[in-house]
Amino acid sequence: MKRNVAIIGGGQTCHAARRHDVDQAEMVNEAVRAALKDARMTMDEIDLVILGNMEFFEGVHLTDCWLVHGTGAYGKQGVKITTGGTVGATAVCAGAHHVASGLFDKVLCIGFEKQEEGDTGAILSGVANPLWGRSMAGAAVGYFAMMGSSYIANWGATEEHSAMVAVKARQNARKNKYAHLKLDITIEDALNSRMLAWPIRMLDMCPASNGACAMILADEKTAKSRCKKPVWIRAMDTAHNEQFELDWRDVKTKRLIFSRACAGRLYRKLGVDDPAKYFDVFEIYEPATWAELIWYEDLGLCGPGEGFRLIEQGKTNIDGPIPVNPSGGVLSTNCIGASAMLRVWEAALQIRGDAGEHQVPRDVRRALTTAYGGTNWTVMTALSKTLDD
Amino acid sequence: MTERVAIVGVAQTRFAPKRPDVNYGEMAYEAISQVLKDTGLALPGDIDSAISCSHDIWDGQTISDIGITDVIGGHLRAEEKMAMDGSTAVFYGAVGILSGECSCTLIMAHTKMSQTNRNIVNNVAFDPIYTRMLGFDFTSAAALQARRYMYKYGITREDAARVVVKNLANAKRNPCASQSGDLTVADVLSSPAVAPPLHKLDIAPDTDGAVAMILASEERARKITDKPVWILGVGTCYDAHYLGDRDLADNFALERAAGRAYAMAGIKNPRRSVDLAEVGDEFSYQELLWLEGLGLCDRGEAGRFTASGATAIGGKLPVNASGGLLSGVPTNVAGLNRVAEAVLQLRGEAGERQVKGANIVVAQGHTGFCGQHQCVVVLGN
Amino acid sequence: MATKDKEWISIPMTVDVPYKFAAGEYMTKCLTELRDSGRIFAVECPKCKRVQLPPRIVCAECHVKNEKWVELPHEGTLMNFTIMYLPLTDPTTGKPHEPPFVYGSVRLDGATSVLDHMVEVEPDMDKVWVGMRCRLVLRPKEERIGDLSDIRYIEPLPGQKKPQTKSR
Amino acid sequence: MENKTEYKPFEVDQHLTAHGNYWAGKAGSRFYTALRDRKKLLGSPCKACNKVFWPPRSICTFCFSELKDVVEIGPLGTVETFTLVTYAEPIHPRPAPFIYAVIRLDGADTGMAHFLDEVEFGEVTIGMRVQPVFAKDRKGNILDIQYFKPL
Repeated sequence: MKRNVAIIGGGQTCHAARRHDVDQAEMVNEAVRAALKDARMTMDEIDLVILGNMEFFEGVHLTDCWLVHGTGAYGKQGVKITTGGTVGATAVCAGAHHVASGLFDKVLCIGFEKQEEGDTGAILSGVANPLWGRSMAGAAVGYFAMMGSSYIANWGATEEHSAMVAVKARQNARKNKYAHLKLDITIEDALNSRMLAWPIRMLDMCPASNGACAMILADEKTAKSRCKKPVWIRAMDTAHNEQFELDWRDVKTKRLIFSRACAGRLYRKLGVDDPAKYFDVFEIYEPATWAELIWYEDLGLCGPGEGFRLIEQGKTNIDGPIPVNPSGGVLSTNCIGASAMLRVWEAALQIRGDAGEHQVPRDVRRALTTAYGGTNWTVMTALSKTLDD
Repeated sequence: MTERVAIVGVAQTRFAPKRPDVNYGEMAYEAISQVLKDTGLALPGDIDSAISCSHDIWDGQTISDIGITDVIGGHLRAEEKMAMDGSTAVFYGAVGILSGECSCTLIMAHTKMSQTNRNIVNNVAFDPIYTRMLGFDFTSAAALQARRYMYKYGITREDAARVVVKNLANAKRNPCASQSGDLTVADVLSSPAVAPPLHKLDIAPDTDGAVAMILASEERARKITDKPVWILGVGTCYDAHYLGDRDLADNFALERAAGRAYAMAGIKNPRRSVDLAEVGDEFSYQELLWLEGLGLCDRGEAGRFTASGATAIGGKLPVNASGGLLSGVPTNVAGLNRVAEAVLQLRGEAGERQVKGANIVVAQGHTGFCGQHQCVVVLGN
Repeated sequence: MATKDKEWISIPMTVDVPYKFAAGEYMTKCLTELRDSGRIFAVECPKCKRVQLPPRIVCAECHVKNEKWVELPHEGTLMNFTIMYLPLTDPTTGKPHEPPFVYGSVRLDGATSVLDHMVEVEPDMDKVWVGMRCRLVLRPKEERIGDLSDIRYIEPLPGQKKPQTKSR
Repeated sequence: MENKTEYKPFEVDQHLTAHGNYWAGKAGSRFYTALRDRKKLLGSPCKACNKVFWPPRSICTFCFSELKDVVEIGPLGTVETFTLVTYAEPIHPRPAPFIYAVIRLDGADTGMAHFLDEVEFGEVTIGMRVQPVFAKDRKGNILDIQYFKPL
């Protein structure tokens, strides 16, 4: 990047299954005002607004044009990005590009979803190609189920391992006042929850949440003069995946897949040899428990087939050596357009030491975040506490 | 801009009322494969990022860039989708290159308007709480804007009809155009009323097509082509949403977007500097309104300016030498095609529609009804 | 958050958008042949030789145009499966597929791609396994419309037993 | 291609149908309960802009102030622009042809887009004074105003 880019503020709503008290603009505005307050900034100072949201999920076309009062975009420059579940991270990535370009000093990035207003089932069936698979749609959970069954069959993990992920996420969420599913559950609860598609049970899946996240990015000069604890965006990378091939579900595939390709490039940019040591905390996008275990392996936090050992040994707990999703992650909060941005914002909070009860008990200097969407796409973002880290 | 961004290649599909022979991915590939062939660049390898412009609701597929990942080279690489008019992809593409994160970016916009009903699609862009239920679409909203503009500035239906006559005549020189013809003002005025003051010929037709473009850093551009076209300035701006929130005859967002683009390009007097304008004439009156917003003539003067012949090919300031949207360019593709036409003109490759001495061209695109989001790109050679 | 005395208004609204989807060059041949002759056509990448189903214009990995057609047999191997406990509604017919049922991924012999579909076997972990040989069962010709649902389901080839060792 | 058979382009008719439910929020709920229960029209005043907006909103579009109050506006208003819709679409709540207008309600600085009826299209003018006709059975949506008509 031509200029260093810092996160100088951010904010989020209290995510929930129901937000009957606000319309979409009011909900987005809560996050925007929280971000401005956090950055000690007024809307007048913002140069450009980027909105990330999936138009079909609420059945609104050109959401950015409607919500100009909530986002504060009226009279300002701005763009809208839509890349599926990754969109929140793509919006941050786009924001970083705008600042790094030298054309803009202060950029507001927003991601949101008010899932209760849309028709999630109908919209998800629309992801399938209209002529090849839409008549079978509704089987999205089947994708994660086959990912899980491949994991079990090949690596010898059991349903208890996914239950451990389910419990970790919800117990961490109890420490995060903004999280949606703050469940005091046990492994037995997870194993006894309703079976959706073997081996995926109810508690193995993310909820449908309403919520928004906003972040303010700035150039180095602004960041250093305006912000006590800027968090630096050190590297970003994006990998999409082809439309029809499903190799990623097979844990033993020899083909290069999106997650490994993306992580490989990102690590090369930063010179990372051992990501488990290099990064102090991880915020990853896990729509299902099995996805978290596979992320451990694809990110190189352990060897292939060893992901379930990490959770078994408690290594990815808040107080473990490789903390993953201290916020509770997507399994606890999934407001799709905001989910990937929440990963970045939660990681930034960890670096600032401002995560409150779910703060990782160590000096957090570097963090890695991932996103997940589309037909298996990801955007990864690496953050640091100082420009020397 | 300290660094420069170049457009090193453009390709257009033929624009047609309906392309039943291709799906949107295949249609996009026609433009993508052509621009790769023209520039001699290859995927994967030579291109480091891709931006697409389309809308899920037009494409009939949730997260519709799924359907173009393969053809745009997105497999295991970056592909970002902007659900806006294609002009904004040029804006964002330039930003990405200036950031140093990308050096060569493939941009593509596509829409198959024929596969659905534009009024139903566009109704979904109206806020669901106060307006959508009333049944508005972009044509009825534009009719409200047209009447307000005519009332406030004394513009007549004849003034707007002259835009149609000019653009469809220009389109005869454009082999990509979907429709063209020798019309008279009387033909336009007597075409069936749709939403007065808008009649059938005042409205851009449903069209299928795609446009692809490659942007590169100055260093890369020099190696790719000896005819780079430089992006001199870009600017965007959001206006208010609700139809009653603004005086629809005003040009708040476009004036700001244009001001930003001109400032970046170092243009103080656009009337003196700009040799050609390609603007989003989704409806006939919009060419007039946008000309004023771009500062290319005084408020309320665009009708007389057009009647004087100034905006014809060979006039003082040719506008939409390509035939514009009225000759058939799909929504979303519209703004990217304005930029593509500007590039062809600046490279001297516009064939029969070539405007002599075009050195500075301004391209304008807009998203939403009545121009809610405006994007201006200033280009030069 | 909501206070008790306040009424929150909501406005129900249905978005119903009609489409006429063009299959395009590649899917037109695939779906027409499936409907009219019951044959399954895929494409083979000239560079990496991946045999891709459904057929598509570009090999995403090599970014070359696919031009070679390959006919696939109706037999293949089950690569993966799940037992669905959720009702699966076909949005094009509105008819539900009653759970539980087996939903699986078959690789037709000679293909690189897999095909996800219903598997016509008892939803019992002892009756289905990875590596099971199976075949496509098509609807009768007069019922076929040119859609993935023209394949009614995948069924096991007769005379197989689940291997005693743990399946891979 | 090996197989030279010509295929007729294959096309399929489908619909994407999504049932949404949109929450009107803080400002919207006040507007619709007042309209439904009392036939009153509300707008949001912005002290910083010294203006009153319809539709009511919690954030000023123009200066980003938080707006908490509402004031009664209308019910009379003035036509700012209008058109006649001649075509029929399933999205229309009434049969075409019908007239749309943007009406600035007395006491408001922004206009309301709605129907105009009980008038011939040729007689409508910008500046015409109009009044709302309320629906008898009001449900808390924008059709609780059936249309506006000339005074």
